Amino acid sequence: MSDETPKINLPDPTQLVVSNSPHMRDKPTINVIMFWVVGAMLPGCIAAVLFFGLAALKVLLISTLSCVIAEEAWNKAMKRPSTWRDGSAILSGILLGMNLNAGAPWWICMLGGILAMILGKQLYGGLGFNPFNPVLVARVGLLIGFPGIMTTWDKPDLGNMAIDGITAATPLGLAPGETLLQDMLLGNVGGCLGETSALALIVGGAILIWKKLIKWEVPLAFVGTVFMITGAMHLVNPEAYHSPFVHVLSGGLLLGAFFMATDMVTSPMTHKGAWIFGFGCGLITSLIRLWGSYPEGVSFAILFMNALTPLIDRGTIRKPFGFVAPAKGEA
Amino acid sequence: MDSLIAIISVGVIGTVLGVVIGIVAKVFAVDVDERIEQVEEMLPGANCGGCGFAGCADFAKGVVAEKATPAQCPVCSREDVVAISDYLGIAAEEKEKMVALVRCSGDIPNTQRSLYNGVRDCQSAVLVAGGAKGCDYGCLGFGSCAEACPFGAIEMRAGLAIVHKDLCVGCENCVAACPKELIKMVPAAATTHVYCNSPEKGAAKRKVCQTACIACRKCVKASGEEDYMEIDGFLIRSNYENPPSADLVEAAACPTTALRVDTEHAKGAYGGEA
Amino acid sequence: MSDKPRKFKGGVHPNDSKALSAHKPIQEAPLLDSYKVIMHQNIGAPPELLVKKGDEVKKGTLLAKAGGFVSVPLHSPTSGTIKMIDKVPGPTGISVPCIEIAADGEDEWDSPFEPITDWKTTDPVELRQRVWDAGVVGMGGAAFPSHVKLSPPDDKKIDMLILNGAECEPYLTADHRLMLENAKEVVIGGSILARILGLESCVIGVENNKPDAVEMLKKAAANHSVHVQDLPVNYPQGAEKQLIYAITGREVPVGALPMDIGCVVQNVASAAAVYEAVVNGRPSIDRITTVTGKPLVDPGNWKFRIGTPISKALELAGGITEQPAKLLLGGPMMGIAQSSLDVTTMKNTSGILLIAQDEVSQYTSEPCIRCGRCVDCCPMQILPATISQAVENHRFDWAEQLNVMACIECGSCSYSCPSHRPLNQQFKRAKVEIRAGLRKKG
Amino acid sequence: MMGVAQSMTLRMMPILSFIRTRGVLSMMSEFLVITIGAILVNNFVLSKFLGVCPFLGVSKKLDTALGMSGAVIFVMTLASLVSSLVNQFLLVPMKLQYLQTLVFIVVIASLVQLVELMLQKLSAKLYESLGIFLPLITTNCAVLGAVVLNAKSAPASVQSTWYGATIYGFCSALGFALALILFSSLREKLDLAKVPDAFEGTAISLITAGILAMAFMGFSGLV
Repeated sequence: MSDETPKINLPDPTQLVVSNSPHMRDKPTINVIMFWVVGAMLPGCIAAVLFFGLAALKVLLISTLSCVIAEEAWNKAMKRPSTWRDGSAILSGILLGMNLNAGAPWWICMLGGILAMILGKQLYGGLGFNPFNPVLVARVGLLIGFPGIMTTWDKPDLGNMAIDGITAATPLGLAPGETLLQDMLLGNVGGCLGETSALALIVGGAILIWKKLIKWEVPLAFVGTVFMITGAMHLVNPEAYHSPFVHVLSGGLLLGAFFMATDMVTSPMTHKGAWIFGFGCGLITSLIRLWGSYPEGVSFAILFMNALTPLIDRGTIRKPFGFVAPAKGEA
Repeated sequence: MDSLIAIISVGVIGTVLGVVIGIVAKVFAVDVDERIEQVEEMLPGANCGGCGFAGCADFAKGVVAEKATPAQCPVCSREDVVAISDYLGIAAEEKEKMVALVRCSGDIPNTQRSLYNGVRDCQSAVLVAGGAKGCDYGCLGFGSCAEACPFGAIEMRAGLAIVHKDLCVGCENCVAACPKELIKMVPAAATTHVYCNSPEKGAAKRKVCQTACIACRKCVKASGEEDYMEIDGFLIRSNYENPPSADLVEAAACPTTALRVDTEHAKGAYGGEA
Repeated sequence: MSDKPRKFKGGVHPNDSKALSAHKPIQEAPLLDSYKVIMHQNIGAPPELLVKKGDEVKKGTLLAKAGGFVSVPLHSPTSGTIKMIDKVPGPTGISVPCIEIAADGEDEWDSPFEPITDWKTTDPVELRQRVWDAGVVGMGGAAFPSHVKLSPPDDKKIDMLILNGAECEPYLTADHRLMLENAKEVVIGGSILARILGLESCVIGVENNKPDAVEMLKKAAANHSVHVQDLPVNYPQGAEKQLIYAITGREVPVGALPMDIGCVVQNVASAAAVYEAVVNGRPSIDRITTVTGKPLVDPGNWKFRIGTPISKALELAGGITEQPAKLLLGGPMMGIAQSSLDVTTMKNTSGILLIAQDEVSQYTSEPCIRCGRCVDCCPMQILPATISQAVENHRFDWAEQLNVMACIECGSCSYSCPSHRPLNQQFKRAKVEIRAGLRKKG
Repeated sequence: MMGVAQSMTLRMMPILSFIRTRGVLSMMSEFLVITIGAILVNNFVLSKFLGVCPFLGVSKKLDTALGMSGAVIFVMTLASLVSSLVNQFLLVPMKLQYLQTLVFIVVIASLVQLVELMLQKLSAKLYESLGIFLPLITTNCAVLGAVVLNAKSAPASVQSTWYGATIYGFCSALGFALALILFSSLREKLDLAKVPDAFEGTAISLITAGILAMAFMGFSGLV
């Protein structure tokens, strides 16, 4: 064909990339997901800093930094490419900070970061292979290692940016009926950073569910089970047991249900499995809170259910499309 | 006095339980041929599967049941084979040592056609446009054979599998691992091989790979009336009944260096890898 | 016929970016000077060669006859002389035998059979034989010989014929334009297929992101017993099993065929080819292909004859403005990446697609974070993440227990995986491994 | 040893008081205490750290773990029954308590021999997979631990009666089985993980068992 049209250039075959289908990918990548979860954490963090002053910010910063540095040090030592950009170390750092109380000394935060990243994640081969939630491994490790430091809570003081707060008891520690519900809702109660303002955590949780970053079945089953069991016990003996609302709005329950239990790597993949996981966490948390010797059962419950996750995954393998039961044989 | 009672009571308990176990042992008796354990001790225990059995224990059972001969184990040294045969009282037959040969010399700089993106493993890469190399029959270079070799005898260099003859034991795990069936078991004694496996015409091969065998037959002429080389369509192969010696390489002066001495090839003496 | 379409579980929603070529009418590709017709254009046995170098052929002359029941004949796309029987790089990357025809410019028809004037009264067996003689194959991409689907064994009772106009692959608009511009051919083709199967009616499934095509089909199907069903957009609704479930609610059992539950699915382009074969008496030698992609100057839809090299097709579309990252045959979700421009079109080439450099983020796959997105989006309801872990550790027996053989390789899982893991390739490998009986334990 | 049993009974108070306030089935409550105590609170492997070597040795695959749990449950229950009978009707009346350990070892050893012979016959596959572990497994500290704990339990408590001891043996075996099955499914997940070479195999399993033990510590004080 005569070539009066402008020069038509064709692709150079040696530059073409050959790969298996599909050749399109959905937008979210790992760091997008991780930073969205960090974003969902922000309301909780802001509330913590408001109530506990700069001490809270100090704890959050040290924890995040120690997590990132621990991970990078491990990657260098193992000659692996640096992985902090996928945001999982930053997220674990913030979550770890939320699990410590404002008065926590700096070395507790650093030790927590190292425990979480090295023992909790990198030893198993990095992101995706750890069976236990790294933050909870650190929190339970510190709780057992330093029970004294980990159970002294700071008194919330709205707006007072003093570095060192005064200690106070958590709602669970007080006798039933003493703390007002709206105090708990707003966050004007003792406890670690992530356990105060229930409202901020619920907002964060809503963001997570709306952006489909977590399975909504886990928090629903978790909080629901705790509410029912503690409610039943409250009916049986109101003086000895807190009302279910106190249980739900206080302690690490909301933080655990929305951010800890729903960690994708350590919770079951199928929705049926998520129901079982949430129910199990709720059951054990109630058992420990009502009759155990530890005031807060959320961390132990989630760790136990993380151990159960491989079994749950194995048990909830669903039937493929068009499955025909061999016995009956009809379509 | 009570020490006497102690001795008696423990004695009674011991005998009663002993009798019970004796009866149960009779009821549930199962026999095992102890020669199998003995033969298993004498095997190297690499569980490489070269003998065609699922590991040394299985092979030991096979040998004792005369379903296999000790010489079938590629890893066994000559003395082991003789020792096992004497123990079982059977004749130790002779078996020639075979080694693996990757019949391709096309590394990435030489035959790369396009960029590849996906699982870095030959079995998976072959499913995507036959791999990213120009030649449809060439080595894909993702090292499935190196991974399958329990003895680390295969090294991946610039996207090409290179067999180190001295390490190779002849267990044939790599033969099954190569999706392009490039790896062939050749006698260890043979030194000179044609490093190409493409049946295409010479011109088509030349377009995609500089070191392909273009069937110019120079090596056949150079070997005179000795039939060192076999002609198979547009591809020449060493005749392994009467393998050529190393000096045929200089005599034939192969234009594309497809004809190579394997130890030299292992050292990377044939350019291309620079 | 169910009134409301059912939504199958799973599926993803990539942006269909069909706007690039959806409004472009079908253009007739000009006659080239030579065509390289690939011999093996169908699933099943390759056809047997009848011609040799130097033979004179007319447009439609038989080049090769079917090599068995599950095989189709091959016809010449134009008149001219057979230049050479040699090899050309095939779509799967391996070079395949092809027949090169040098066109003589007359483009003169010489069809091996006559048009059937009144198909309503012709015996269905004769109609099916005509579909076989015309070499009609499934044009959705599988290229499964249509006559085999049209001759179910006696014990299988067929009560539903579905024409697949879903075209759920992004970028592709070939079927859309076909349904829009020759809706009558599709409807009559469907009625002929229904008559072959001994049915009164058939259903055409079209996704409702092609409203104009749905309207046109409804108008054309007014006086025929053909029901047009519009379906909500959901990739991979175009897959046989998902389309059957969407329209009839029946689930094809694992490892079984649609005919086992009384359904036959044909692509709308195959229906048009049946019309062409029966009413016009012409063999299937061309098809509508979308040539599209951001780097292209002027994307559009063309009717290419089989054997048109990709380089010529790209020239028709005005060449490229920037060097693309990938050249695909088919759509972005199931298409096959090419590494050479001399590959020629076949009866199932639904699209020639260029993917720009910025659309391809360099895939370095990261470890699986078990987020479960692939588990939610899998239309076959299997567990892609667990199977991927099994394949990575060479545990193919475990992969088989996890029903990897049910995987239809639609790519939804790899599409939705935030870690960019090559799940689809791992499953394809697992299926090859299991089919080859190599149960390699890790 | 006496201290352990003592603290066991003392810590019963919260759940006991809860049941007594309901004023029903006090006998049943004591069995409930033993079961929850043996399975969750004082789990033999993860709280008392008894029987850790078979716990690590056998937990490579879930099906061998199930087989092994069956064997341990059978042996521990029978051993507790036989030992408490022997202890109550032979050693105590004859004041030969000092012979307890010796007699218990003989009883357990013969029971193990029994199990091995029957297993070899009944399910050769399981015998194959457990292999040489079987004798090592069932004569370990978990079995002996349960039996000795029974013998040393406070005279008044339910555990000193023969049926109480058997229940305790059975429940501690259940606790062992729970920990073993939990741990074996975890280990199967671990051998798919890209664990650094230095920690491959037993090292990472011990770390995981440690974290699992930390999770079980949450139950302390429950009963």
